[in-house]
Amino acid sequence: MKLSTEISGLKLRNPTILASGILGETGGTLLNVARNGAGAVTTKSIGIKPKKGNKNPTVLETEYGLINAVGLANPGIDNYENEIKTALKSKIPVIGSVFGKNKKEFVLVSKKMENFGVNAIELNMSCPHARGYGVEIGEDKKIVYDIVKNVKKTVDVPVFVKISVHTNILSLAKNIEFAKADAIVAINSLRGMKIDLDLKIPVLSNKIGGYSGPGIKPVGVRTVYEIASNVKIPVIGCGGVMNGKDAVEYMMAGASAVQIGSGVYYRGVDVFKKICDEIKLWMKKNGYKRIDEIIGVALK
Amino acid sequence: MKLSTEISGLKLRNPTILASGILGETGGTLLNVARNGAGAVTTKSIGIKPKKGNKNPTVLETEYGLINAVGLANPGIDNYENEIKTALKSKIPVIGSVFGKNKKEFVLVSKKMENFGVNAIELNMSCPHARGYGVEIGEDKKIVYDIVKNVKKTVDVPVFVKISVHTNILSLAKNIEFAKADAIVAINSLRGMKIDLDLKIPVLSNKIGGYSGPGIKPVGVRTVYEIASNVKIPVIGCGGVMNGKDAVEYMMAGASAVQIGSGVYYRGVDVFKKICDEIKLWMKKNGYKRIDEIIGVALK
Amino acid sequence: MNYPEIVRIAETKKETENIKTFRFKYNKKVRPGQFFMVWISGVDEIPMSVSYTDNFKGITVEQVGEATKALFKMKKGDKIGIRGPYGNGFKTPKGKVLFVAGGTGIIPVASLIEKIKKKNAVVVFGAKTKKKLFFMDRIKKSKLLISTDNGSFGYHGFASELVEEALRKEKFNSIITCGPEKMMKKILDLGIKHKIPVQASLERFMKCGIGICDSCAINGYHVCKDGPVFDDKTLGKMKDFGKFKREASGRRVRI
Amino acid sequence: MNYPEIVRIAETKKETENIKTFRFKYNKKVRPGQFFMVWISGVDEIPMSVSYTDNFKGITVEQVGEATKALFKMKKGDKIGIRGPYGNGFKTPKGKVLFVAGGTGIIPVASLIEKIKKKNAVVVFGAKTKKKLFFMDRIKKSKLLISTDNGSFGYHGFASELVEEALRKEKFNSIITCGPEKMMKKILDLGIKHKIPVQASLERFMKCGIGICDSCAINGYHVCKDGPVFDDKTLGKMKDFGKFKREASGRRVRI
Ligand SMILES: Cc1cc2nc3c(=O)[nH]c(=O)nc-3n(C[C@H](O)[C@H](O)[C@H](O)COP(=O)(O)OP(=O)(O)OC[C@H]3O[C@@H](n4cnc5c(N)ncnc54)[C@H](O)[C@@H]3O)c2cc1C
Ligand SMILES: Cc1cc2nc3c(=O)[nH]c(=O)nc-3n(C[C@H](O)[C@H](O)[C@H](O)COP(=O)(O)OP(=O)(O)OC[C@H]3O[C@@H](n4cnc5c(N)ncnc54)[C@H](O)[C@@H]3O)c2cc1C
Ligand SMILES: Cc1cc2nc3c(=O)[nH]c(=O)nc-3n(C[C@H](O)[C@H](O)[C@H](O)COP(=O)(O)O)c2cc1C
Ligand SMILES: Cc1cc2nc3c(=O)[nH]c(=O)nc-3n(C[C@H](O)[C@H](O)[C@H](O)COP(=O)(O)O)c2cc1C
Ligand code: FES
Ligand code: FES
Repeated sequence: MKLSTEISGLKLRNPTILASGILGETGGTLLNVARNGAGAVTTKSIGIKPKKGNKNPTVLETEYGLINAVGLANPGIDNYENEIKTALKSKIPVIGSVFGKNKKEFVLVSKKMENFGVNAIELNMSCPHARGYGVEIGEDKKIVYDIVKNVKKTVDVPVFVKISVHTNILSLAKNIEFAKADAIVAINSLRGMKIDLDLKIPVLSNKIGGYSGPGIKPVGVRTVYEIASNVKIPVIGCGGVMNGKDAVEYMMAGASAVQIGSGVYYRGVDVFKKICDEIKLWMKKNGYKRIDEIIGVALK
Repeated sequence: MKLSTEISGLKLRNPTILASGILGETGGTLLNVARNGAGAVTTKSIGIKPKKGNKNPTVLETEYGLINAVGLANPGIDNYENEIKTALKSKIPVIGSVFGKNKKEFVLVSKKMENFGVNAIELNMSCPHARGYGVEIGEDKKIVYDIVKNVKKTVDVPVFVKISVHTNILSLAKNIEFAKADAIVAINSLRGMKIDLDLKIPVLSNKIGGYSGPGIKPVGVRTVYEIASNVKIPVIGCGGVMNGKDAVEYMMAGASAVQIGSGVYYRGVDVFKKICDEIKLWMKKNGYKRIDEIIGVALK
Repeated sequence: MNYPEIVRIAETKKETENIKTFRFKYNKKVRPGQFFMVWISGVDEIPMSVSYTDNFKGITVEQVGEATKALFKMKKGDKIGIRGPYGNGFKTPKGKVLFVAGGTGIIPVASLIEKIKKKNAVVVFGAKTKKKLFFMDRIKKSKLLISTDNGSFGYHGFASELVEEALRKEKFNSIITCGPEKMMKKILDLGIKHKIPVQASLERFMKCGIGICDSCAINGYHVCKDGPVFDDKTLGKMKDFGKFKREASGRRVRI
Repeated sequence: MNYPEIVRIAETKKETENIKTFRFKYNKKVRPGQFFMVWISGVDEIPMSVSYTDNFKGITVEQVGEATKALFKMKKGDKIGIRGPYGNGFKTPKGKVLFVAGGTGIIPVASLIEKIKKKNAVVVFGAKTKKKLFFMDRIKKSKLLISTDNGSFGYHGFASELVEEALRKEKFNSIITCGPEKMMKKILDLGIKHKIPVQASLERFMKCGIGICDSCAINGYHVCKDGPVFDDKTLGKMKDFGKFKREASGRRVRI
């Protein structure tokens, strides 16, 4: 059974990738995730300066997923070299997630990430709750195009662009392809809210947060399917991958690999191993030998 | 315990409204829903001509909700008078849902709906899966403004505008308010997909469908909260209302009433009665006497 | 979860020129009178009564249009999607039962007839011609009254005429009918006249099968969920019974 | 579900000038050493060890900043959100146990001390001054060795010095410690030297409390989930133990 896959030259031993922001702030933890079977790991989104993020509550469980507004807390790129160095000991690809307020910040942080040795850069243009970052940037397809193009000019490692659910996903995806990005990651969490009935206020200190986990899978699968039907660059699926079948569903929709975030919460840090085993079992039952035979089969 | 509420002059005995497209195609069924306790009923979205809709499968269950692509099947406005007449026997407000390809169709169907005697019009600008209707219209805030304005000019009954999750929800909502709509209904189902792992194709004949039910509630609550924080016209909440607490959550977020669709599937057609009882219980426990004391309490 | 399970056709059997039975393994418990939503991928998903209700389930299909044609082409080993069973099914009748089936109406009742003691069942079965009779093996242990419209077999005339005669001759505790709606309407009227409880199995255009899309509505009832089997009392309240049905668009049209 | 349950404060008790205990009903089972995430709405949600583990739960809070100050102002009847318990808690030690608590470090161990047979427990408790000693009633049945930094009560010096002495005098099967990390590091070294298993309870900046945000990470371990209690073997692998912690931003800083 061959689980290995490739995304624009980046070779993965299997298609499970740790999603950004879950367990990915520190090098030691990234190493531990690699030990637990991930095909690649993504760091927490890193910006130009240390950022405390929002006050708690920042992460909670809701009925069919998690809701979080960590607020892009991160130690800042200049404090991040050692974390990357530690993570790189894992020998699996380390993807550096980058966020910024504008082109300048994205380019600068990406360049430093590359210098620290990451194997790919992921541009987070889709944080659902941090004002002035994320979704607000990802909304404007011209800005996205501009940032991606400039980061691509600056770094040599593959550049992935992580996007959010967007009213006009196709023109956004096409612009990203046009800007020569190496892959699109879809989707980030959905903008959501949970109100506490007892205290009668939104439970997250930031009020609005990102809704992730099993409840968002149908939206993620649809988004991947639509993007994969319309662009040629690889797509990495994300959103509600809990088990092997979810991963297979995303791959059928056209994903070359999947990212797993909330799954770590629901099934533990060895979710990567578990999902790989489940994928293998499914492949065996269904007569598949190589994972790339599955990728995109549901696209007509 | 006073459950009655009012939306721009439309008086409801309680805040539970049948959402469009669930059990709302025929007059007899609308009557039956009224008998089961709804505060108001919304018809299936009706267009200018009879429309068969998509081939089956059109409605299926998925992990945390339903996924459907009925395809705006409807008998056409000219065959709809008797259904409305039958529904009106219920004595509760009947809301006529209208869809169209353009301003002309929206205006024409709305006018006929009004002539048939509906108590309010709901403009469906958010069908997540029918090409050329729905989301594609709802996307363009200028078109929305234009349609709403013209329908308002033509009819005297209150006009509600039902919208979808939209990247730029606030400017859309403001335009709807500016066009003098009487209320905003949010949200329609999310664009989603389910792929059948066995047959390796999207299970809906239309491939993409609307994802509704409990899994979308955090997105609906967030959208209502954002709209209610930014416009003065009433908001009607919709999306994943399964029980009394869900209804209370939406109302705390600013909804003057809630629509219930998938809840009919999960809890039966008497879901309206059940939810009203649960709201009452909650109010009693928490010392509320009138439902309007709850509306918007979580908006700072 | 109301989601199709993919099964492989294990056996097909030609019943008549344009009626075929498909058997497959599907483990859920089914009562006679319930139905499946049958997914023929790439074509359609259509309601089909369960014609064999044991673990080796069966559906029996008359070829009438696109989906049934596609199904007809399928062979052993091919995959179809099955969800359900849906609907209420027949209440198991007590005492002496008169079954009245018209054409494909025999499909949902055959497995019920098999479950009723021989001496308690009289079956009236009407078809257009002799060639259109099927399932005879399954029902022959009961007392059979056959009619054909052209007289090619049995009584020359309508099944309802045989029913009138049977009701004059014998006392029945229950009538169970399935077939063309105009025929069932006649049977219902006869049942009311003779004060015998009637159960009739209806057909309407179906999409969801689970009581939410309203396409199978008849006067506020849903054939997929409240039915497909209705009793005389409920049928009496349905103004559209025997008169109107609804197209896929929901438009109300004469039957 | 990892979501705060709103409880009303049922009782408050001043322990020292700036330490207060809050009691409330919360029905989940808790082991000594586990903690809650305590939501002070509109302010913050912070980790707090469970100081009373029976059904009438308690937390004991030192006022150090904004959230603890807000909590301090709360009275009987006020609402706080509680989720948890989180973390592993102490393994119930066997044989003779040496407890070593520094300052507020007594909070998570007090309920464990209460559970250990009197003759099996020796408690070393160090505080800055006499006025900062609390929970004395709860631990007094055990053999107590008290130190204060200024000598205002008991031994004048550090708790670790009392520990060295105790280890020389008696044989222990287990050491359990909670307090400033530099102190715990010393105790760990003493434990290793004397070949006595050590359990130490750590603190790190926490957000989720459920092992996904990585803010409480120490060398690949998560204090919220793998800890807060770690044994000597694990502590030995933690290069940052006693040396580095992480700020809210995740930046690694010297302790
Ligand atoms: C509860 C129920 C049980 C049934 N049991 C059987 C059975 O055991 N054997 C059998 O041969 N037929 C049965 N039918 C009828 C069967 O569903 C239709 O013959 C079939 O759907 C025709 O599909 P088609 O594409 O071949 O025909 P089309 O050309 O699409 O249509 C031919 C006719 O079939 C009807 N039809 C099409 N689609 C549907 C649909 N989704 N729901 C209901 N009717 C539809 C149309 O109204 C039309 O009158 C049953 C119908 C219902 C409602
Ligand atoms: C597992 C665990 C158990 C704890 N048990 C107790 C206890 O029983 N009694 C007690 O008084 N204190 C306990 N603490 C420490 C307590 O959480 C902090 O004192 C409190 O969060 C300070 O909040 P503040 O807003 O008042 O102070 P701030 O002004 O915000 O900060 C003061 C100090 O508290 C720390 N702190 C602030 N927020 C957090 C946080 N979310 N997580 C961890 N540390 C934080 C900061 O690092 C800083 O050093 C425990 C901490 C942990 C991790
Ligand atoms: C606690 C938490 C923190 C997150 N932080 C980030 C982040 O810093 N950058 C980012 O691109 N995505 C972030 N995400 C989004 C995830 O990477 C992922 O896109 C989302 O959770 C959907 O996947 P899932 O359903 O597998 O969790 C975060 C998600 C969670 C739950
Ligand atoms: C089967 C089905 C059909 C629907 N048809 C319509 C429709 O015709 N017009 C419309 O505005 N919304 C339609 N909707 C969307 C619902 O009105 C509602 O906005 C959505 O389902 C979210 O609410 P829920 O989670 O309570 O179901 C349909 C939903 C379902 C499940
Ligand atoms: S088929 Fe949808 S309600 Fe019956
Ligand atoms: S507090 Fe989030 S991982 Fe420990």
